[in-house]
Amino acid sequence: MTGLILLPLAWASLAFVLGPGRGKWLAIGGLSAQAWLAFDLAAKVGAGGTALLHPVGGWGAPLGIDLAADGLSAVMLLLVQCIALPLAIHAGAYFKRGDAAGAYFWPLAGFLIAGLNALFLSADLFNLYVTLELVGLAAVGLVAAGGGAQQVAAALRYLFATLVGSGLYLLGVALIHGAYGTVSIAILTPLVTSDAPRLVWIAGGLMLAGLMVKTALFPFHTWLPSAHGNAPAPVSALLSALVVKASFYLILRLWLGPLAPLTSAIAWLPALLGALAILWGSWQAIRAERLKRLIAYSTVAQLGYLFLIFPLLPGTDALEAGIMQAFAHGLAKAAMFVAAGVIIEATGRESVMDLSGAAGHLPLTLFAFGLAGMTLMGLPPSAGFLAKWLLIEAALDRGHWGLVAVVLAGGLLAAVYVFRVLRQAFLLAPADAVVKSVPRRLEWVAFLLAAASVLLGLRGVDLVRLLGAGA
Amino acid sequence: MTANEWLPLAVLASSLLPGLIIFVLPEGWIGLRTTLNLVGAIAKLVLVGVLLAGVAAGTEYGVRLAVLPGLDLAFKADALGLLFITLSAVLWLFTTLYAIGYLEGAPHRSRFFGFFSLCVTATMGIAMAANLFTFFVFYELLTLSTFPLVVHRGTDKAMKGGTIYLAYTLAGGTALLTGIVWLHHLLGHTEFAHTGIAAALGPEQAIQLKTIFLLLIAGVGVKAALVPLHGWLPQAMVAPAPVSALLHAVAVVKAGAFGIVRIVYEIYGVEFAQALDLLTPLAILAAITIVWGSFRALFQDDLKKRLAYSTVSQVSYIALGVALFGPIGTIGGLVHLVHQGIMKITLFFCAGNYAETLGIHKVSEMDGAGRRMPLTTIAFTIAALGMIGVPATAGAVSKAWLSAGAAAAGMGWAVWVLWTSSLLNAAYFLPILWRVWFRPRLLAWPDEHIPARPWHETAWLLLLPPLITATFTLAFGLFADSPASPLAWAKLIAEREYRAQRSDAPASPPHE
Amino acid sequence: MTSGLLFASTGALLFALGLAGVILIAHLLRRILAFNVMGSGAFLILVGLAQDNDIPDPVPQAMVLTGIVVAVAATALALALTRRLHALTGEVELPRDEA
Amino acid sequence: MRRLLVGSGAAVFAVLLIGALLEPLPGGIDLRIAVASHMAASGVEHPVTAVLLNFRGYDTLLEIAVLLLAVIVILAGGLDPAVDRPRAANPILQSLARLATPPMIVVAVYLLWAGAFRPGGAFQAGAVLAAAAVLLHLTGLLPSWQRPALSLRWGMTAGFLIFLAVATGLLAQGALLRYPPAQAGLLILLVEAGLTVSLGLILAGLFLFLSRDPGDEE
Repeated sequence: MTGLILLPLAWASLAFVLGPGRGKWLAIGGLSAQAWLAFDLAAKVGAGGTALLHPVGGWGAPLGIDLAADGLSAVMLLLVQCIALPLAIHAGAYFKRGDAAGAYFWPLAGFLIAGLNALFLSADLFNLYVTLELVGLAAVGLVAAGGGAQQVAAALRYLFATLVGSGLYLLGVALIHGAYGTVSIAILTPLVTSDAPRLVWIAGGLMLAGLMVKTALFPFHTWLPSAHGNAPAPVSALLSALVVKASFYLILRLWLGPLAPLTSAIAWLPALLGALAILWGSWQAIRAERLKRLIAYSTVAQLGYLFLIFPLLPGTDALEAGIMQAFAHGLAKAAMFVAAGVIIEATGRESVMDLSGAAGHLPLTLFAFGLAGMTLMGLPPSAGFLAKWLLIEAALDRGHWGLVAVVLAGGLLAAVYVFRVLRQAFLLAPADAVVKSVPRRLEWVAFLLAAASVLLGLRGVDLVRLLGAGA
Repeated sequence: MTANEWLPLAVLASSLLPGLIIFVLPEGWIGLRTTLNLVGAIAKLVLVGVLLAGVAAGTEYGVRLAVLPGLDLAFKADALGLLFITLSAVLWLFTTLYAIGYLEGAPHRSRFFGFFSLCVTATMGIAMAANLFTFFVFYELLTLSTFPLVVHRGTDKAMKGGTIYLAYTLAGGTALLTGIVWLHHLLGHTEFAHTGIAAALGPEQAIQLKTIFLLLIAGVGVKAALVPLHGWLPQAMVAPAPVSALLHAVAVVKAGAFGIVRIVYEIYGVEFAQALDLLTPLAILAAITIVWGSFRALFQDDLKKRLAYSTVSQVSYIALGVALFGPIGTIGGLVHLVHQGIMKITLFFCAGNYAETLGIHKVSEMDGAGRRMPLTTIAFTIAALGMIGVPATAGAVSKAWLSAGAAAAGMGWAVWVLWTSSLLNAAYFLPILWRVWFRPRLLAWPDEHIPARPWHETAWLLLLPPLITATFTLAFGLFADSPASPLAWAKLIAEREYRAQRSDAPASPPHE
Repeated sequence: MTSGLLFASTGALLFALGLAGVILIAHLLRRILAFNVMGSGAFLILVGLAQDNDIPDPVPQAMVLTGIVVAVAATALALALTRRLHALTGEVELPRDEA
Repeated sequence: MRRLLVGSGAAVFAVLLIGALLEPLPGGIDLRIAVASHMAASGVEHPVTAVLLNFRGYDTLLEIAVLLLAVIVILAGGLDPAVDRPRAANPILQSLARLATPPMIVVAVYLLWAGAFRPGGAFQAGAVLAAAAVLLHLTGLLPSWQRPALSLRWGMTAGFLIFLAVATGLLAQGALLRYPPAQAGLLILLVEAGLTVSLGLILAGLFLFLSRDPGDEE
């Protein structure tokens, strides 16, 4: 399991040494090996049925730092490698030699992925803070890379949001350490009880709030549309598909782990914000002028679903619904941003209104967009549909009809903005439209990711089984 | 995997695989695309033939695949499913032939035939679904794969029709999903079974079950174009003629009607549905739709719009038959599933021919078309007479059984509904026949594409499909008592359905 | 009140001050400073709370050192981006986000 | 209005937090004993260094990655196109800077060495090195860095790569960064030496890559 952290660190730094624009094959090779490692880890966790533990330095918590991999970690690691590898192949074709935005893409992406993998494996609250910063700063760098004023402004906005988020989280960790003298999740979990001192409640609130800022939960989402909507397509894909999921994962970890005795009182708050996120994000996506901004707002909305599960935890299907949604959205949103990148590259236009005729010129890309849209709308047989199904069942289990209504309304709203794009693309092209040819590889990556998000819907049972391992 | 397991999958694959390959074919590879289309369609027919023989002999075909713990994608090919499968597979072949002729030289044909094949795959999935979950999966796939076909022309008008279509079907899908998850939540499964499964819940859940029934029927009712959920159908007639054929006869409205059959018979069970007082409201709704659709059809000058309202009316015959408690009504409803498809596809093929050959889109432009295009007009006439229910056509058989069923179920008013509808049918079809055969042509044709030659009134690929389906219309009427007729098959289904009811064998849930 | 608690309380004040600053201040340089004030507050709490008598606990101290380095990296990054924005637009405040 | 809201929110938060801080806390886990008892096996004598490079060395590994990342982000963000103009050379300052540089290097080496048993270590040593570079630059003796040459990229990355290699190599001991007690001191010194150079370059880079006059266009 350490390979998943060491490998990307190694190829990221070597890619930097190699120099601007270089390191593509190093990255693709490294990511292929990581993908294999992630599947291997998933197989081990799934077969053993228990969490794997790796005490770094051989000390063990509380003195040392533990790495731990259970079903949840294994699923998230799979998600990262399964999305990063195709995106790397895509980015290899997307960034041209001498492209300022791509000059340092490989080292930055490498550190980002290393940070993500480290985050999903860490079982130490302070170490998690360092991984959060690694992920956050790498993500900011990717947004800023080689960009104009728009992009730099977006990066700065993102930077402050992520710094405030990790600052709140760090203060929480400091308070927890002050109260219990340890930051090991495993040791803390039995120590924290519902009669914990007020300090611990504040700490929990700070950590969750900080992570919600980083996950761009409504109303902390304001940084996301500009960051995800202005970055180059492969970067937007990485950020929307993976980075926001990292902080969500950590919320889930804390919620199910050490903070479990404290959270029952506030379980409706994230769900309420999630519901607002779905409505507001969808509404903004329906109104958005630029294609990428539409997709970015769709991310705001889709992240909302993740937070609907909290009042249903711990209960049947709730965790499964959240993770299925995270996985499905990751694949679909990566596909969608890649597809948008192809369209913008080919037509040279960014606005939704200028898409007319795209279906004729780029049928594969549009098909990919449609498939990804299926997942976002939660239409069968996509994985997004399974997530919706699980969520509705979990909500019915608790008799929460309000959540059911939100989920269903969200699906219809998603249909409005997805078909807003598809409809425009199916219109006849204006006579003066000029379309550049784009490498087929770019189109295929979008298609593969989108197809994966749909086909996963047929194998949801494997994901659920793996998720149950070692929990 | 045994042959009994992979046969249903092969039926799906016979249109799915050609469809996926067609998507990536370059536009110009016409020969390969046509070959793929036809090989797929014929392979499917062969497979369906094997299934028909097997099911008639009592073999059970089925396969399931776990999607989530406790949730299976399950297929079965039973007598009821095969009725729909056979109809769709046969009509698919003719529609493909017709579409090849119709779209000759048009742009984006790879995309068109790709989605066309997906659409049929979805229909097959709906027909073979062994539980409501699977049904829903393919039901939504059908929505998605028909949208690009409806908007195929890419005009603003097409887009408007497509958007309305989507709004209705997606909203309907949402209602359907709600009902299915709710039912699944209550029962733990949604498998179709001969006597239904809802009865397992007992009377204290009656309110919930009624609400679920409402949701489910609203969901499938959108595609079946039950009033007041029918608004999309007349708008969707902007689609190219083969797509209209697909919407009205092969796939979409049929999927909705078929869903009603499955839900009433195999989820609720016809006796339990009767006990819950669900059948009479359904019958009333169907009756309203029948009359309203026919009534609206009277006032349409646009030929395809008139046909669309006619569909609204005719498809509800199926719903009416289902809602008539008793085997005779069932037989009438089921057989109409086939008969309506055969007749309506003929009418749409012919409407397409008039439009493609002469540029005729409106009823008022049809004067004298019979002499210019006699073969097309003969086919149109047969199908129109069938719709009215003139003896010796398939339509007469349907109406006879439905009336008898209504009488047997003690719903005399339904017989009146059928008579009223027949009168209205006559009122909106006979003027057309009068115009085409007996009014002289005074003006030039609106837009003549294909010049007249003896025995070549239009392209052969456009002419053959309606002629064949018109022949079916006659044959199913004349030889209704033959063992190979749809009527015989409908009797087989009804017999199995009601025999299972009588033996009171409890349906066994699948996960045990 | 022990010295540790004094540190921690000061840290709490600094953190609140810094947080308000990061949210309210438009000038980017000052906002970066506010972020550093906020970080310092967290570090003070981390060390102060652990210091309940005279023997220092090396673990939180090491954590603070790590945290400081991370904060240095983040500050450098923020400064670089601010400079870049200034070079591109001549502004030291963020432009309004598009609607 | 917004100011008032945020300001009062922050004040309320501070009051709440301080109130909670003043409440008595349950005795937590005391790691001082554990640290003390494992000092012998850590390879260094100063507890903070032991935690930084051994007990929680993994944190430090990632922290160095963050620093390296910061430099890369700055490079990726794009350097100002403006030309680097030599600063007005002040001979007195220049000679002072020249004079100061060798002792600063000595101090850095001392700090590195001292880190094993008293406050000090790679970061501090690197910071002194970087300060020397900044001093030279400000007096006009060292131009700002236009773009990182291969040697500079190696230099900035070497420390991290050594650390990473040591961490990976120690997987043979059964766990990441599991120093065998006998070689721990030597390995940590190796890591720290590499880090000192690289951190010096990185920190200097944070300044020197950015330190250019943005030209006359404003």
